[in-house]
Amino acid sequence: MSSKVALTGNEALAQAMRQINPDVVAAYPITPQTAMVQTFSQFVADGEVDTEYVTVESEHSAMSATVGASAAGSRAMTATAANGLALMWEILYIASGTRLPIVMPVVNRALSGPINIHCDHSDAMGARDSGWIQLYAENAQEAYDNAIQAIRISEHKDVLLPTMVNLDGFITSHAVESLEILADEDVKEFVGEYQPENYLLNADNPIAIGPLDLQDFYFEHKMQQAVAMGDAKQVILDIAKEYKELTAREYGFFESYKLDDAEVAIVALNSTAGTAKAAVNNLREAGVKAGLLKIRVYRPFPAEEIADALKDIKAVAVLDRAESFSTNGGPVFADIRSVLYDIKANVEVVDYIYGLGGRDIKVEEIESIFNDLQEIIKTGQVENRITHFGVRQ
Amino acid sequence: MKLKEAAKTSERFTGGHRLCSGCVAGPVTNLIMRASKNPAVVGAATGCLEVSSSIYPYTAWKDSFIHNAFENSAATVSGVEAAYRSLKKQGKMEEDFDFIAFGGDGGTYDIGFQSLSGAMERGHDMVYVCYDNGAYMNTGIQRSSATPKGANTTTSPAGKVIAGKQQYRKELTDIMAAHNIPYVAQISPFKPQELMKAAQKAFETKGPAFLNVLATCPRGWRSRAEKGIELTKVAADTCVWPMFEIENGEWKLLYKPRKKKPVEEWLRQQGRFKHLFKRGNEHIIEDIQEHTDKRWNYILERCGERQ
Amino acid sequence: MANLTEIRWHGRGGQGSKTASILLGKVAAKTGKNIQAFPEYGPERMGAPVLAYNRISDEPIFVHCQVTEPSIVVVLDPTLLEVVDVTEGVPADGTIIVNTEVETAKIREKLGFEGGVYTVDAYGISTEEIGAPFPNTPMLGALIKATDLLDFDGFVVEVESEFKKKFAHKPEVVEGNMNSMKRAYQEVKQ
Amino acid sequence: MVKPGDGYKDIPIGGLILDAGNAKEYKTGGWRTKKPILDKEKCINCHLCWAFCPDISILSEDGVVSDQIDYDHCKGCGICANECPVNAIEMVKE
Repeated sequence: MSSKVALTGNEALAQAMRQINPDVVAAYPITPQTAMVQTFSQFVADGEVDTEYVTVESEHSAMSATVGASAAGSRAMTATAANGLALMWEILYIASGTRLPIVMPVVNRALSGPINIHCDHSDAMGARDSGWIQLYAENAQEAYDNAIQAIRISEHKDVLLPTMVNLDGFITSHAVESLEILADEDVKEFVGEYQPENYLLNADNPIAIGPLDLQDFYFEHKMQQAVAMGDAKQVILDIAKEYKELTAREYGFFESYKLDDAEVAIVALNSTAGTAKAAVNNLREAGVKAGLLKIRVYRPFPAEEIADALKDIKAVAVLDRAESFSTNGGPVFADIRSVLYDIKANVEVVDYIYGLGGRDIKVEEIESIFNDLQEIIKTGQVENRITHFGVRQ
Repeated sequence: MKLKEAAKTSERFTGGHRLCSGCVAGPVTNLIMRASKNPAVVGAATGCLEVSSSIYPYTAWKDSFIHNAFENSAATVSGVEAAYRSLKKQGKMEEDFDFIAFGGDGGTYDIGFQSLSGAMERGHDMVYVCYDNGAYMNTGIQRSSATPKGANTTTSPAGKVIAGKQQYRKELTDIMAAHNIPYVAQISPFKPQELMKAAQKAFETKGPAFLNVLATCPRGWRSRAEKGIELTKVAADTCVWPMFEIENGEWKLLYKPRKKKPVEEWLRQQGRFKHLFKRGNEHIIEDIQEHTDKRWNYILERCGERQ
Repeated sequence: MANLTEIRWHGRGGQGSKTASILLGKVAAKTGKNIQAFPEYGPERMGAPVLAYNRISDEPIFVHCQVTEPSIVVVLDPTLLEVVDVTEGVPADGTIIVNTEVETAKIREKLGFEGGVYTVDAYGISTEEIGAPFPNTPMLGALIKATDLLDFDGFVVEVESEFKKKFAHKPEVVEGNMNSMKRAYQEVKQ
Repeated sequence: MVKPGDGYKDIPIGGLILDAGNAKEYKTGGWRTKKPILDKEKCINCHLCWAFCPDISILSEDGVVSDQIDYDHCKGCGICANECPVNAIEMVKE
């Protein structure tokens, strides 16, 4: 029995954490994640969870303590944003390399400098190659659903990798939206008991974690990690299916919105995908065959599936809410363009870097991007492969 | 406990580790681990001890062991201890455990200082052990904030115009005492029973305990391997490494030399101080002596001993 | 989304414009509407002009951009009229509700706005009912009256239950708040 | 136990070591140039050598120091000989 509620994204994630009832949460507050850990610490103070909440003195220690707690054999979570994620950087790789199924909401925010507390994806995009599974969410509902599924994905024996549950800073974290949350007992049953195979707090079978791993075995351990990331794809789909039985809400690697017969399409992550849907609807009313591909699972990257979904589109615009400073477009653009190479699709792909530091993107602006795509089809010319969209000249 | 009784305790840290020949971190670790009466989870900061004791696929630890990174041994063990409390509270496990975090002076005084301070302030039931060999020995003898004044290290080299490290070492033991944790000790291995006793007290303490243990590094100190233990006695007799404990705020002296020796005896046996004996550097030794005397008098006063 | 209503709240930091938008959103959600309630975040502290928004719709809301053309504007502090253009983006058939003692006609003239202009002395009401000038609760009452956005009786019940949760540690303030909201509902003028 | 040359499918994930204390199987005795010899006649069983040995190579059985030194692991540092109060340990060339 689920219930319809109106919550901020942060509150929704705090509710998910309460229902997951992790054994340990070690977290440090950072805007715009703060309300999440504040709300959760109230649950701890009120005895609503069994969690030991470790009020660490930094994000570096948040991730370090979470690694310790997870390695010890407990279900452990943390949450962060932006500079906090950056401070965790070193330990992100240790968490994934040590194969610890930690789940961490990340409230996406610009990385300094200059300092900016608003939404973009430069934090999570920088961590895209850290060996964490990355899930993205259009709204609070999806972020909540992703968090609960993430526990199962991470802890699956074929996976054993940590997961970041991304949501947009302020836009999703601080807006109150309607969503449905599951009954506590349903979440408890869905996530189940955590039963690690090897863990520190096992006096009968002590183990060593994090040894010096030299030329003779390190590569083999990285290979295991790469294989697990590949295996995570099927696990993600299986768990989504199971979750659908519980909620009737459907999740895959991505959402195809009016993409089947589309000629022009946008690829976007997180809340902008919602705004893009409104643009698609407006254009469809005007007779334009517009569509949207909203990425939910960015790591592992569902390459063949995305290629298949985009193969018949004539022109695609990737919306990147992060500048990679490669001079060759944003990170999502690089990935999307690369998957289309092998299938030799006759599709033009362009990149729009937008919304940095929380700059708003409106429905009309996304419509104008679709217009650009139509122009590309018409002329067969790509004037700008990479556009910094909405920036003043 | 007499040593022959201590020898009946079970071995928790095995031979086959790859610490340098004569490294005093070896006996320090061995004796401290033997003072634990429960199964333990050991954390270690990146450093000599960690690198040498857990080279895949080998571990010298008979207990569970975790190495996370350089600067987070205390935070990592905080997480392990929190997991233990949570699981115990929920009735998911029954055994008692001891929690120990090891760090060298690099991982403790410097890069791991914040994580250590946080863990101590939060009151985790853990013992933090710093084996202080006075420089970043693991990476080739770079100076740390624990390096004594005048020492020649690879980042505070003795040169034509600068005579080794310019600063006095940081008194970390006092800083840990200022955290008002229940047990803090600064100690040396040449008194193995005192070391084991301090470790035992630390394990029996409810809440955080901190041990700062002098551990000779023959390579970094430019001293003879067989002199490793002897040098820790010289350090105590010259008062450059006073031994004391602070139990619930009470300072107590653990070793008083019968006759206080001049610091020269400590400096002369180590190649890292060799340049101090060149003509023109006499004032540096005088400064070190003066500083040592002042520090020693301060310790005596804090411990309620007559000067 | 034909039946989408967008609202903009003008207040000063500390006056509760964010709280009012969230309360309105939560209550509307309980009636089965899809909602969004979100403040505009900046470095503002106490006293600075701030904004908050609502979207309320019978259909699912996709858009996540800012509200630029609100059909309803609520102004929590009369002095804001001197520093902010509260009519910006409001369509000609929109509604603006202002907390002020000044008579409605003068405000209409000051705003130069042709749509619906409503006024209510929210400071006066809340000072009498709560003992301090908290404009946000009375302005909710005025908003419902001016716009018929939700059924008022049902709204009262839901707001009271939210207040009882929110003020569990000081239940004495619930009644004053409820009274000020009901009075503003009655006293708002066009 | 993981063996040299094992492939990625054969070894525990993430660098876990499942055999606690297995460093004992790694011999460091080859690092030695001099080896300690314990003279039981002189030994007063004070156990200082046992306590100070960096390589846990001085063995004690039922509270008695053994003259069977663990040469598999002793690195020959000479601390035991240096610290012995009765000179019962001598370092001799290998």
